Amino acid sequence: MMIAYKSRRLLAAVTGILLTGTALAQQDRPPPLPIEPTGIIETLPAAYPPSWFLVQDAGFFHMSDGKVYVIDTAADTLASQVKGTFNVSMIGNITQSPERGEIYAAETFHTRGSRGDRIDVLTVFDQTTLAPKGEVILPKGKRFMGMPERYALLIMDNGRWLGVANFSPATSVTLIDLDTRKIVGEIPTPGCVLVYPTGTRGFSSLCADGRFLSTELAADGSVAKQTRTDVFFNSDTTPIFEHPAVIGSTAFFPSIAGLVYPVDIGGPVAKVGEPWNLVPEAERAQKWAPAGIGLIDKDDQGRFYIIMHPDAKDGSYQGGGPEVWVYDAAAKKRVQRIKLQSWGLSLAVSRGENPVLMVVNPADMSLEMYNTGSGEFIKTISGFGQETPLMVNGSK
Amino acid sequence: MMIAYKSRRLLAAVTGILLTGTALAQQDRPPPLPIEPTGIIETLPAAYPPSWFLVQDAGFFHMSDGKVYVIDTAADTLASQVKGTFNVSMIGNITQSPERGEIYAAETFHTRGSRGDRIDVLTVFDQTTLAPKGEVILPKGKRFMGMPERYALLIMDNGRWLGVANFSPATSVTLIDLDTRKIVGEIPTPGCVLVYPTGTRGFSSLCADGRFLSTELAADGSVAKQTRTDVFFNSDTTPIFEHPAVIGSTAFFPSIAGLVYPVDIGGPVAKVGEPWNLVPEAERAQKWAPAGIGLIDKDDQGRFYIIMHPDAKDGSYQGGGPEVWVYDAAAKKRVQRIKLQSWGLSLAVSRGENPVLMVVNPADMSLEMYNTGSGEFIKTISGFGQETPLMVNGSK
Amino acid sequence: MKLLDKLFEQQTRHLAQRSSRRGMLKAIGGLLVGAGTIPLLPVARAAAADAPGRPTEKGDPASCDYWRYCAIDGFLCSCCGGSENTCPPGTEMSPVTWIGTCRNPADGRNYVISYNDCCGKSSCGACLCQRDEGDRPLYRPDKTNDINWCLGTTSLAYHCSTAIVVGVAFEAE
Amino acid sequence: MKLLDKLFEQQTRHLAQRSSRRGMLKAIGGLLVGAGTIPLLPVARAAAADAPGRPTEKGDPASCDYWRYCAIDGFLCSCCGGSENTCPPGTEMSPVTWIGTCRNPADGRNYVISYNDCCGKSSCGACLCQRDEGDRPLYRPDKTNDINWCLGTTSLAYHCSTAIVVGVAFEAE
Repeated sequence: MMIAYKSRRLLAAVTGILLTGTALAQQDRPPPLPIEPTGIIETLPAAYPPSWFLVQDAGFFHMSDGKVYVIDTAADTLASQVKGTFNVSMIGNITQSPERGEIYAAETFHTRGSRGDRIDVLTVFDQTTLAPKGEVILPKGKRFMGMPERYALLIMDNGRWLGVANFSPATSVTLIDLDTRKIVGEIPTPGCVLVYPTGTRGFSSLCADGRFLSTELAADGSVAKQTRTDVFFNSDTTPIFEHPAVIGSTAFFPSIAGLVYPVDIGGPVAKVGEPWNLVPEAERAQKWAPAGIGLIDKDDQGRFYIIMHPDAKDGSYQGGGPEVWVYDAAAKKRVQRIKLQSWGLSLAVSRGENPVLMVVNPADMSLEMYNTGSGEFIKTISGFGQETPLMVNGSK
Repeated sequence: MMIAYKSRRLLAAVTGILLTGTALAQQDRPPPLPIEPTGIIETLPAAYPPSWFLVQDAGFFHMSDGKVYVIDTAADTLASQVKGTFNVSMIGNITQSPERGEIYAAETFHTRGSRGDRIDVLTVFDQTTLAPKGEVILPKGKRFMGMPERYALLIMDNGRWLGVANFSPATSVTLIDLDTRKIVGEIPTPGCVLVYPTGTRGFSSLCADGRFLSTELAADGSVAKQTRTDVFFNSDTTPIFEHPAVIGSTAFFPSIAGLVYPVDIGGPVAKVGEPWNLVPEAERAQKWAPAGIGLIDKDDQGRFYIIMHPDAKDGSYQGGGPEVWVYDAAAKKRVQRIKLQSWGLSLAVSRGENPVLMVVNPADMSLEMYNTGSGEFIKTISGFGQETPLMVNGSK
Repeated sequence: MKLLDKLFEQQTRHLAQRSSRRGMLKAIGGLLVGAGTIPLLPVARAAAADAPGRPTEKGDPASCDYWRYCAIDGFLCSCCGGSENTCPPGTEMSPVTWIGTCRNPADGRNYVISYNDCCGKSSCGACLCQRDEGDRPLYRPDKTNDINWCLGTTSLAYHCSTAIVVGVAFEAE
Repeated sequence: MKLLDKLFEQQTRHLAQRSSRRGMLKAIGGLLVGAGTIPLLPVARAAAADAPGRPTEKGDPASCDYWRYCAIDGFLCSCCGGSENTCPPGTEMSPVTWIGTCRNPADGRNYVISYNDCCGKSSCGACLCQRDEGDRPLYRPDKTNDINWCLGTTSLAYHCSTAIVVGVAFEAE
């Protein structure tokens, strides 16, 4: 009897019939909390605010479990900063098309985790659900896999095509039609790597012999013309970084020694301009030079940002540095010198009128935010589950 | 000319023709290091020494990348301690057959990492190569997946069969013939979980209503008989741990309150004996009780080891404790009290005449080694790449 | 390893217990496992209001000591793009689950909490929280949090855990 | 995160450079990429002996400052069940690779070192070591360590890196 009574009561509670105001509630108590619905999944807005960043965690210690975190840097608590995540397997690279509301990721799987048959795919994630809405099977064993690169994937031709950089170690670019999600073709880029924008329907790659290979595409995706530029650097003695900041139709490629090469990418063939020195003459004795992984980015006000370190020497160019220097690209002039809390490995700058700077601190793998105007430290974002967030990107 | 000279010289070096004693070597220098062969892969001995342990890293933060580390605890440097690793995906469980030289792992994969079609497999790893030498496809979506358990897999029938515990949440045991690597059948164990040894060709499972379900198998793997024992505990008020130490034909199951139930598993039906108190009467006021994940193990001298904590309360039984208590099982008596460096979550004891105790320290996820005779701390083993080594096992 | 430190620091200092009480939950364990599949009427989200006549609760759903988490073991969905009772984008909520009984300090009542896991993405990694109050080993599926409860979902990848109010619990022991 | 701390601590204090010299390596870059595939005569392992007439080397192959690791970036196989020139059990050695030129302090010679990756198991996770001396961006495949060199193997899962002596380097700059 007692048991039957208790069971009926619990059953009632579980199935949604609340017993209120009688045996359970005292006179002065509020009514009980209502039963809540289950199965509700959050979604994100179709357009990401400028304060949102895409943080690429390569998972260097667990590469099958790489992740991209969508982080709102304007929020003050972890719970409101983390908007969501999606998995990207085997240090994949990503790029975003805000027009299509899609994020693309080149990734790789084996049927048994780290072994078994291999499959390479381009996954199409929906920005609002962070769930895959499609995929393109890539040619097997070709897609570039290494430390994260911003120019391993490139959207071209007013958003119609996506280029995927290959490195097997033979180099080429797989061209995908984003409307049909089918492969249009594969363009060999012998001796040259990655896929940088040039013109509206073409791309350039960076070559071991110190020049660009510029590829013009026909309307059907076939190669219209491939042009090699003049040699402008020596990959042994005067190497450049493969990481540029693109402002308007100019890509700024820093060199390891501290020059920057402005490259006109507005036409179908890359045009390399006169390099200038990033380091003011008075400071050159301290051997300042760029260093890092995702070491450079730009804002919408014509400035680019680059991680710098003193005492540069052989082997130090990937290690990051203690400062971020900000340049007015048109004036060829440093306009800000931001001293970091300790050290920076990669950085990203948000779009829009009031850009903020995100810097990856490799000592504890936290993200540090800085005011781009004053150079002041704003806050640290951490504890969101990250392991090795080696590349960060402002959302588009 | 100069270039040709240099190139020839380097080519010679690379292709294995060493230039010695002429231009390169000074008179007083030793001959240069020889060119070394490539492609050499290490192998392990067919029989693992008693000092070797199998450390199960569930990868709680990266479950698709779980690992088992083979660690030689007798060695003094990290380089000599790590003998090798193998991957086990999605907090799988393992068991070892030294007779076959095989380690079995129940694991799960999705075709796209964390999404896509699911496949559950029993992978057969070779002890000498730590590479898969076979696999058995398991019934989809059934195998138990939770915190690591020593009795989620059980070798039976003198090594012929392997039982795989299922939990979907319907409970059953999949029976595999290890000679043919084929599934023999699936035995439902309604309301009862895991697979403990009983007799030579049978197993028992632990039930929600506080008893064992003992299953006797026929020679063809079909069920000969299923027997439910008397109720011996109450899962609400007097719950036991599902982790026993098996000494000879007796399985010792500790209770959460601090009793231990000796269970005779020598015959086809489990026989539960009289429980006795793990805590000496004088110490009971301090509320000592067992706690941890892999909290109990035994040695070959008839002793079992269990992690204990004081001030036990609701919710503390999985948290581990600051001491390991050692019991003479036959004498029902505590024979050693080992104060840990700080805290222990799981433990394992090596086989053989001079057993050593390994304890997982959850504060930094290191492994601590203790002398089982004196109780003295020997050393810490860490830095081998582990993330969450939640279960440890002496090798067989 | 900071997250782990935090987790096990909690364990090692023996988290102060809530005064949750459990009644006859075992009797309906079979029902509660699967509570998430029972179609429940959508209701307005309870605000933590002090206005009389309004349901109340207090605390930070991104904190391990939030009242609903008394029997939880996992990553808090509140820190992963979801909330205490919703899943992050792109995940799937497990229809089967374990339950706990937690005392809401704001109204003094005990509630039945369903800890539905969100599945289909790998470990969220943020706000790991283990409380275990009233937890039992896995022979009691209705009260065990050591299982991967991504059962009945298309992917078994565990991402995070919610804590959903599914009823008022019987109050007497 | 301790391993990571260690790694980046090394980066931040600007590892003292070895006095390695590089000659005309670029000229034979195309040959050296793939050096691992050239069948090399098996030779007896060089002992660190001071006996005259015996090849010598010194140092700890499980330490990041070991002379052979001047251009490495990855987990040292010596800490993973392999050695400085062999792969751990159950892995597969990548036939294509990058190379460095490192100075052996025991005999004062510069050697060409082939950093063959061991593949087919996930990241070893132990003894992460990044030196980068002579390293170049990935448009110079023969000298880049930022690529996953598990190319030409059945699995692309990167486990650890070896450092194999494949020749004496030309000494002049």
